[in-house]
Amino acid sequence: MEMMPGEFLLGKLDDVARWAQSSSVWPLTMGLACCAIEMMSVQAPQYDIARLGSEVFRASPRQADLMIVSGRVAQKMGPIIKRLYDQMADPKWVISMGACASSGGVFDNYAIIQGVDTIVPVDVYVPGCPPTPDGLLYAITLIQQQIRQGGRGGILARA
Amino acid sequence: MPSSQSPSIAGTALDPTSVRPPVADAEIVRVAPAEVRETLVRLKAEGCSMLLDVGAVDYLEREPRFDVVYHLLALPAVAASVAQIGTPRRVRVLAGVPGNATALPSVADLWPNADWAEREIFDLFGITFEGHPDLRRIQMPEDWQGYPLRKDYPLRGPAREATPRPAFALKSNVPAGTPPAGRVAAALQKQRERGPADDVVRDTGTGEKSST
Amino acid sequence: MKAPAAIPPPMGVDVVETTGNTMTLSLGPQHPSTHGVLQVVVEVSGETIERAEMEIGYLHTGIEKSAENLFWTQAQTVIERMDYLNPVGNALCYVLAAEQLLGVTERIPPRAQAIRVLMTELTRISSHCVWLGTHGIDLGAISAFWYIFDIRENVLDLVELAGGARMHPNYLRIGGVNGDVPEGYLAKLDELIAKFPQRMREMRSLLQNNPIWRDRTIDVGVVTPEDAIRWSLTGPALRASGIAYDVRKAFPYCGYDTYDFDVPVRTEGDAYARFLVRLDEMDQAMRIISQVRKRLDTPGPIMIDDPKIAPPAKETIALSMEALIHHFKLVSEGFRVPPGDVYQAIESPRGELAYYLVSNGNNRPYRVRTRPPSMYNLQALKQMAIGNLIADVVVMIGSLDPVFGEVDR
Amino acid sequence: MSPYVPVAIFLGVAILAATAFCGVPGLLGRRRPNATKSEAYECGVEPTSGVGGRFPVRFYLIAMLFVVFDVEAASFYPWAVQMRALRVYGLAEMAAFVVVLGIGYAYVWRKGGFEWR
Repeated sequence: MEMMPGEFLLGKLDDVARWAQSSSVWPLTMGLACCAIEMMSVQAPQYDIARLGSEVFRASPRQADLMIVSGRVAQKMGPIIKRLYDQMADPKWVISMGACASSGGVFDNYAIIQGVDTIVPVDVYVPGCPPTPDGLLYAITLIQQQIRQGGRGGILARA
Repeated sequence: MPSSQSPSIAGTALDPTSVRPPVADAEIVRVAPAEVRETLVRLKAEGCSMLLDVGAVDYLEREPRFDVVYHLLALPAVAASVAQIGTPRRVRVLAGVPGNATALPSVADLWPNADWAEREIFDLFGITFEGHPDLRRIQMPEDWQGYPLRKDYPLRGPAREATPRPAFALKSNVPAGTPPAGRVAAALQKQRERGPADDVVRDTGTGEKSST
Repeated sequence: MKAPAAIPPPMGVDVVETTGNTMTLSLGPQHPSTHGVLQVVVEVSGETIERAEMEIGYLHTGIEKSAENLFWTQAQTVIERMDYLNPVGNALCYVLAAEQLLGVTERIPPRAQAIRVLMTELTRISSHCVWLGTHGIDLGAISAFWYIFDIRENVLDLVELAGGARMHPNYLRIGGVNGDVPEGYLAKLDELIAKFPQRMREMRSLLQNNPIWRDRTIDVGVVTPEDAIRWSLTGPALRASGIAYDVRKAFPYCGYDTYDFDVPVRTEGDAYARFLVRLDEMDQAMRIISQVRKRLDTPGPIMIDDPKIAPPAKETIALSMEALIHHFKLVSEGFRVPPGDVYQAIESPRGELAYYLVSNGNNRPYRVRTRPPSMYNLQALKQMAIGNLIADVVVMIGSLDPVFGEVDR
Repeated sequence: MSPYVPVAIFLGVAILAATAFCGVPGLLGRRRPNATKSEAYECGVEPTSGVGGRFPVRFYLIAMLFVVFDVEAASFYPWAVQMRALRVYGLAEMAAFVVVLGIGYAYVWRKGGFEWR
């Protein structure tokens, strides 16, 4: 989108849609373990996820665009997360927050699924155990960058 | 071994509970599985009103193999101040359960909080409790095979124990002298092409397409 | 036209419920009000709960199995992640148990014990902050969440400054503490001590006399002293029912008998009493912190001087041969703990957290059994929920403050 | 030009905007149905009991009472906006309206319609 002389903004409809979608990515309220407490701190006024337009944590997957897997995924929780991901409306994104969600972290044992990407397609991995709130904020800006620069999303991307 | 590569040096004590450290943490009562229930009833009558915790330990080489440990605390069942409580009596009842007859009477009727504790012992150790209102797995999924906290249960689960750990994790098992491969080789190659002089400062401008 | 049947009685307002059909609802693992991954399957007739069945295990991490395969110092990393609202408390309980097995409890330098008490009380305040924030959100008091997390950020800054990380600082060691508090730390601690009472008054004024808060929490989830003992409730849930059992007073550890603080007790046993007990506990924690602050002025060693346990200082390794050998042995295979078993309890924000530690003389713990206070507090919900509304169950879960890393271990 | 044309225009624009906001995303949005997505969402687990079955009558009772008193509250707005112009006549009219509804309120309160048990 560029500014024309008469203060008109011209741009492709897809870009406008992507700009709108990227500036209000609504996460799903799903806190698993320690990373969920850091996710709460990101929601609190000091780190304030509202600046990125993601402060509305929707409880139902029907109204959420972003699933933040915040914590270790136990064997019993695996199918639940798969079902929640399937029940989210398209287009949807996944942030794998913390070492446990990304790769099993310090728990290399029978009880933890070694990386949530064996269950749901992950868009951004956030390192850290737990990641500092800044790490999560940067991850959300990466998601926004993905949307604006032609990843999933937009209007005409039928596939 | 998840993080430390060196194997564990063998322990010395076959039955650690027989060696008493110089610690006065509780009165120890060791009973045979047959008289566990009446000991607990007697202790409860004597005033040990709260069942703090029910735990289990698997001593693989020792006979009887399992130890089910009941921790009791004598608290007044009425409103009481700190002074009245003072240092309450704490009792630890150890019941040795043989490996082949893993069954104990349940105490869920004496103390309702034993319900989940006993279910967890059944789930992770395979020790059944007769008379338990609803004995089924509590931590693991319903259809899980095996009892994870037993010493002969592999740490990473039977399925994954068969598959060796990925090579890059165990530095020690890559024999010395093997030429680098995959990404490492590519990175080294790129380094050579770039040459030492122009150390590229990663351009972090927003316009650049981020590596997602 | 057939005469209509007897004309039904006028639709009076006091309608008698005829059919007893119930609906099964699942306050499932992903639910805003379950404070984590708990599933409560409720059988509801109308809004009243006939039967509540809880399903846990959605966060089972096998921490106790992992701890059995790590060295004594490494196991603290996984154990700290059990109760992630009180990481330093978990580490402290494990460390004290291991020191008792080693028999070095008396040789821990006093400054290390003071730093341990300071970090535990700071974590207690931050844990109660998260409880109050989420408990408030469950009842619609969202502003409480914004204000209380500001206090929590100040407390976490102090934990991070001393320990290195906000939540899991891995700051304690068997034998003492990892490193001394940096200089300038005591000044920041004084700032918090000075600012805290005013912030707590603000928090109390926000909720304590709020009529909606009182209506929603008074006489909800009442626990009588006998029930508290039967269900083995400990911590604020027990002290709100009148029994003033506090592990710091009953079985003192880390020098808690030398600090003077009192144990808040109430007798009503409902959600409002638990709320007040926890608020008073935050004030008492700050009172302990101000006493610890005075003791931190006197410098002193922060690690036991036994080379078998404490790693030697970095600079001595290059100079003396023994230091190099001790360093190498500690790093490559850790130290051995004499065989035996011990039950060490501490007062965590949720109740009596205890470790039944068994060692068979190896360089790895043989068994680490945790007494999870959240699991036993949560179990009481089965009895409390019967006959109440679903909205009250949300209040009860919040007032029992379960943490599912600890419930599921 | 009858005075009601602006009202008609206003209504037309409102309806147009509403259908646009609901319809266009429906048309342009992406459709990727799958079996799980069409199932009922029950906090992440398989839905247990069908949603059928009969609701206790208390729900309808409370709904009816809410509608009555909510509409009453809503009808204050037009009066409140023109309070100056309507002067005493409007006040009396509104007072009568409130008194009538007050009697109904007292009746329901005494009969225990507001108690949930």
